[in-house]
Amino acid sequence: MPYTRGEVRIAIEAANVRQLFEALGVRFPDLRAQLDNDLAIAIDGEIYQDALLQPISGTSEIYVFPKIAGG
Amino acid sequence: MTVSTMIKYEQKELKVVGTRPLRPDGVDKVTGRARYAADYNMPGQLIGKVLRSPHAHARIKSIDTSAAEALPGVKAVVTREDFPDMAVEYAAAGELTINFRDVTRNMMAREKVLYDGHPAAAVAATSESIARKALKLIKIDYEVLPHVIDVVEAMRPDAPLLHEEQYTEGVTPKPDRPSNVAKRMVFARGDVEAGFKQADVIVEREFNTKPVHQGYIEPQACLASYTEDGQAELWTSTQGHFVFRAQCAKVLQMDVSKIRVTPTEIGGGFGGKNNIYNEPLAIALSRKSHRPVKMVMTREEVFRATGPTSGANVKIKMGCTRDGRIAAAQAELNFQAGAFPGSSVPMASMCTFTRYDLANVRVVGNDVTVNRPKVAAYRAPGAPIAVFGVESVVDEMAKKLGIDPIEFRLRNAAREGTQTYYGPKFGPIGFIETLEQARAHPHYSAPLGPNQGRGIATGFWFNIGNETSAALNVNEDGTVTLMLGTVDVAGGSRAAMAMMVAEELGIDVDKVRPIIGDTSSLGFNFITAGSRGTFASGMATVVAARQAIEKMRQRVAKIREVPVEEVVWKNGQAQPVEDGTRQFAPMSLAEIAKVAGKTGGSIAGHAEINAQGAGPGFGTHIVDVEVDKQTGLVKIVRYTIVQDVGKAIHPAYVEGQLQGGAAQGIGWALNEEYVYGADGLLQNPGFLDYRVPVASDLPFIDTVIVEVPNPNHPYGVRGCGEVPIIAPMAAIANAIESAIGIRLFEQPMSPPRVLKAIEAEEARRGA
Amino acid sequence: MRYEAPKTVAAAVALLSGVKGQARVLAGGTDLLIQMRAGRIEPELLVDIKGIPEMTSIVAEDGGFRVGAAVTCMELVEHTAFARAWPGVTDGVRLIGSIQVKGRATMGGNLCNASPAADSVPAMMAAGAVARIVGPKGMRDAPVENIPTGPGRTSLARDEIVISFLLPRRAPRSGDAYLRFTPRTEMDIAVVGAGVNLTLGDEGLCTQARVALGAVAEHAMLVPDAAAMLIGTSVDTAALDRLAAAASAACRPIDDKRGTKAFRIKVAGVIARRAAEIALQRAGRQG
Amino acid sequence: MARHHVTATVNGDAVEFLCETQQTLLEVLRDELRLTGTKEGCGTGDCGACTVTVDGRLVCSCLVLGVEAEGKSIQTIEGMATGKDLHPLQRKFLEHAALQCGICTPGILIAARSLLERNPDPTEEEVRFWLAGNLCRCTGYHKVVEAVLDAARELRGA
Repeated sequence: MPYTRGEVRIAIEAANVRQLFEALGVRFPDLRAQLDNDLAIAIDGEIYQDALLQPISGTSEIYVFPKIAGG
Repeated sequence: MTVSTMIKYEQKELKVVGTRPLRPDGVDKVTGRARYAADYNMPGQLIGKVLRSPHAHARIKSIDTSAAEALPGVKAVVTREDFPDMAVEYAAAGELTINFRDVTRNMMAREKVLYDGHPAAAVAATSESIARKALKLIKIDYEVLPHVIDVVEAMRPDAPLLHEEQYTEGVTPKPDRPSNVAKRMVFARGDVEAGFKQADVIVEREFNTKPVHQGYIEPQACLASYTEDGQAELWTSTQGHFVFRAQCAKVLQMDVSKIRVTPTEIGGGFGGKNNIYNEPLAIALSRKSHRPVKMVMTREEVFRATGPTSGANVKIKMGCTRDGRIAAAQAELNFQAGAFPGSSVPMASMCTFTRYDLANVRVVGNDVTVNRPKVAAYRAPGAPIAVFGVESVVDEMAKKLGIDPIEFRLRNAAREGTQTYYGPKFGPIGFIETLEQARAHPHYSAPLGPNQGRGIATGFWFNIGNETSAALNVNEDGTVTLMLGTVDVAGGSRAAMAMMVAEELGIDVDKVRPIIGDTSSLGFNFITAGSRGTFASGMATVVAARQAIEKMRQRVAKIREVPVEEVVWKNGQAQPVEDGTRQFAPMSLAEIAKVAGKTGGSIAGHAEINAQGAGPGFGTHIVDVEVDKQTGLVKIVRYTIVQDVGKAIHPAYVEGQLQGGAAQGIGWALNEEYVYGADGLLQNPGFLDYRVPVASDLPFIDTVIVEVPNPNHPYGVRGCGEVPIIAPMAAIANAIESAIGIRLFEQPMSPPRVLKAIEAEEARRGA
Repeated sequence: MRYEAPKTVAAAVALLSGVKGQARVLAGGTDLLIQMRAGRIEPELLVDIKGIPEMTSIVAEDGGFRVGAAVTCMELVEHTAFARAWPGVTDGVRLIGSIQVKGRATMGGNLCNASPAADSVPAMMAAGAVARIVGPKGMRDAPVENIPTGPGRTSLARDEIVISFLLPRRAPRSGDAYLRFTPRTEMDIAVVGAGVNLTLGDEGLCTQARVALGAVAEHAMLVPDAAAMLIGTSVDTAALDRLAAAASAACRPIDDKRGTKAFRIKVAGVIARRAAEIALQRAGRQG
Repeated sequence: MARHHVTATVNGDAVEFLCETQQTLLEVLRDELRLTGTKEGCGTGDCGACTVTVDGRLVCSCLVLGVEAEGKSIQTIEGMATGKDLHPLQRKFLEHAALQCGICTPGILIAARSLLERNPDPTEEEVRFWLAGNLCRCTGYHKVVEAVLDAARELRGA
């Protein structure tokens, strides 16, 4: 996770995906371009793409990974 | 947004979904009436042609178009001077997010030409022959530069650089010198070193694949008309007219609302028609000539300058315990991106091991620029390349342990609740069902002839949702017009959507007329890609239908003067709720439609969603091959596909997707490849020497459709187009190994390569 | 670009010798039109010879067949009597392109286009076909093996035309065969091609044999050394082994997008052997 | 540039057109006669999308010059159905879902009809080899071959 200077597990307070991305952007400026464009996330195992207003609970486990498209 | 208050289809008797009605675009296609992009013409239209780079890598010192402009009949010439440079800015474009700085350079070279076939100028003339003459009159002064074609060579520090300002992203500390490696990515879970320590068997192999082209039979074609009020109309063969509109608006600096894109009938795409090529050139030529401009690519142009998929170098290391449990899995994927960054390596990295339930995984992906056309998506982008390696290694491990290859996969198979190494946890999936049904299939136990072998392999694709809009109008006679925003890229999605609408409304499917709306008639739609069409557009369609039903309930409540909660929609009519308090005469959709105008206006429904909750797809393939040991020729003797599609809305079109995907995978495995000379020029830009399978190369392809519903879709749809192309390469390599005891690590497994491997093995045994 | 469709050989020759710039004979056009479209050639004159009766007919001649150079491949493939007499030549013609291409392509074009990989040429060489050539100086006959001299090059003068081929009378107990190797079953250019024509004597020994190879040298060629391995033998395994070795030894191929040197040399022997086996079987079947 | 005046028959109708020497029959059909049902997939005779018949012979119209059509009778996809009645092959292609994008379909139908005219009872292998000159990238040929065999059955009245 070079964009996060090696950190792979991070605890962040956020009520929805947009707040999460904003918090990540503040903490890891290198990640901003990716956050704006080509990242999707999994909230407790469920994939969300382009879902900035998706609510996140305080205990949610979140993964961030590249957006998925296809042929 | 998933469909709220969802009526589960399992709970109602289906009348239309799951049947096999004729496709609405069928008659036009068998009579020659269907209009593809090259079939569109306008009064006064000019013919546009592109002058392409004859070099793999060169600096453009000067371009002189004066002689071409002076030629009678030439109405416009455009070069890099006619397009603004673009800053680094990203946007979603099908396979990966793209960078407009690169988009504008790929459609028309600026500082340098970066591949054989790279556009350097374009002309519009009153006839094709004049346009061709004009191209010969354009003088470009090139400074030829050293080029690099192979991905491994391109990664070397001393390799010729395509982009002097490109520093590898994703490595720390930041590199101090530029590189052809545009981006490096890592996906990791657990501790692979610890995992390998637990392993009793470790297999480590290296694989190499060549780029292959989507090979759609219709070359790219478009017709553009720019009018003096600054508006443009574009008819083009595309998988995503909204994305094309967005990109043309950007590179031409026009308002989105001033470009109207109509998607024509499309003659195949498979990911290759996700990106703009001639479209902005045609609009620019029309703007400059004040005439409509038509541009149709030749087949040679299609091969030289439109996206093939990546060639790649893949290293796989896997270890498992004696009882056949995979303890650790590691991969390095080095993918050619072509002339600009943005290969499918991120998705390939996420697909590499995802069929299995693994504690220790590490996948490293490199996105590498080389002097080849910029790659485009191709059906399950990147997955077949990574899976060729993984499923070969899995097969080798199973053999070493004497475990049946399907049994070995079952012991490691992903299932509901499996945590993937890239993020999500699987919901209900049908991978195990495909493995079990493959093992039970008569093909798996059928006897083999001499020099024949049997192989199996499996595939996974995410499937996706994304932005989607749909609208339906109930016509005065009780018929329905359905407007879709996702191009029917040939699979028959128009039929599938009409079927879901008919099912929801309770009317005959032939009362629903589905059409694809242009960019001015609907909200934004992402391209038809990633097997999202029937999932996402189906979801939008159902939302729209249910909105119309809700309006009809309210209308009938008014007409019959009852509270709306007394009205339920059932069997195609608004009727009293069971154990309701009010009786009234039901009204069918046709009856409502008839009076709608006089009771408040016509009935319509529409939906604008970003579909979430796509259901992953899995497949297991069985193939028998026969190898001619004297010539290295591999013949496909029998082929069976078992795939979980969630729910087959129209089973015949699902079978068609599976058979077509497998056929492309077979071509990929055996004979298709881009052949470049030492000069960096493409040697086989045509269907004679780029060998796609012909009818006599293939057997019938059996299909077994598994239906484990996707709980997030009103009809359980997962999508089905991508998965079938993933397994063939590996399945065929495994079958060759079982036939002659020799494993191939290079694609294509063409006769010269197979014969070479056989002779090397004979020499080794002899020595 | 001028287009002429003369009705006689004399008129065609006059047109060809009359023109200053580049002229091309248009038979099936399956190679010519592609070269024109690609801009590789821009002829000043096209001479369409499909209106010339002796170039578009198949007639019996001294127990053999005279085949017009502009007869389409499909017409020839569908000619049952010819196919019975010369199944190997028919094999070669049948392998040229698709049904659609065979509907236009001709043996004359296949020969004069002088592709080293032309499928009907090794078959005709093995069959001992003789080409009839007409030019301003008159008419001459030449064995097919004397015509191709290199890729796209022939021994014809620029104003000469091949008007027909003579496939001679068959001796009893003769058989011929043509096989090629391609990665696909159809729609491919031969990576290696082999034509074998042989005659058996009373004791079942091979009394005459001709072997020709395609796509393994700068032009299709006869390989007498390979044929010699069959003559006087019962075409048994040992003889076939020697034939295969001789065929491979005669190859001087190039590496290209369609195949490697090593592959072509190895497979030439394999294909020649398989063609000989078919020819032998066909000869055996004849009384 | 001198243009040739050509008279021919297309789908039974007498037609006249002007063409340049290098214009192919395919270009004439599509651009001069506006019969766009015949498609261009490669322009080199390798894909079969432009398949038509000339005097009953199956050809790639991209490998025929327009000027060569003088006095000839040409059949294209537009002439395959009679009135409202689709040719049995057209119907079977719909019933068997033997087409997807459809760009190769006109050429395959014309080629298949020519096969069944010569051989009313082809084997699967004969169908596959006859159609080898018609590339299809969508279907894997499975349903195409089934449809042709089924149409042959119907035409034989079997």
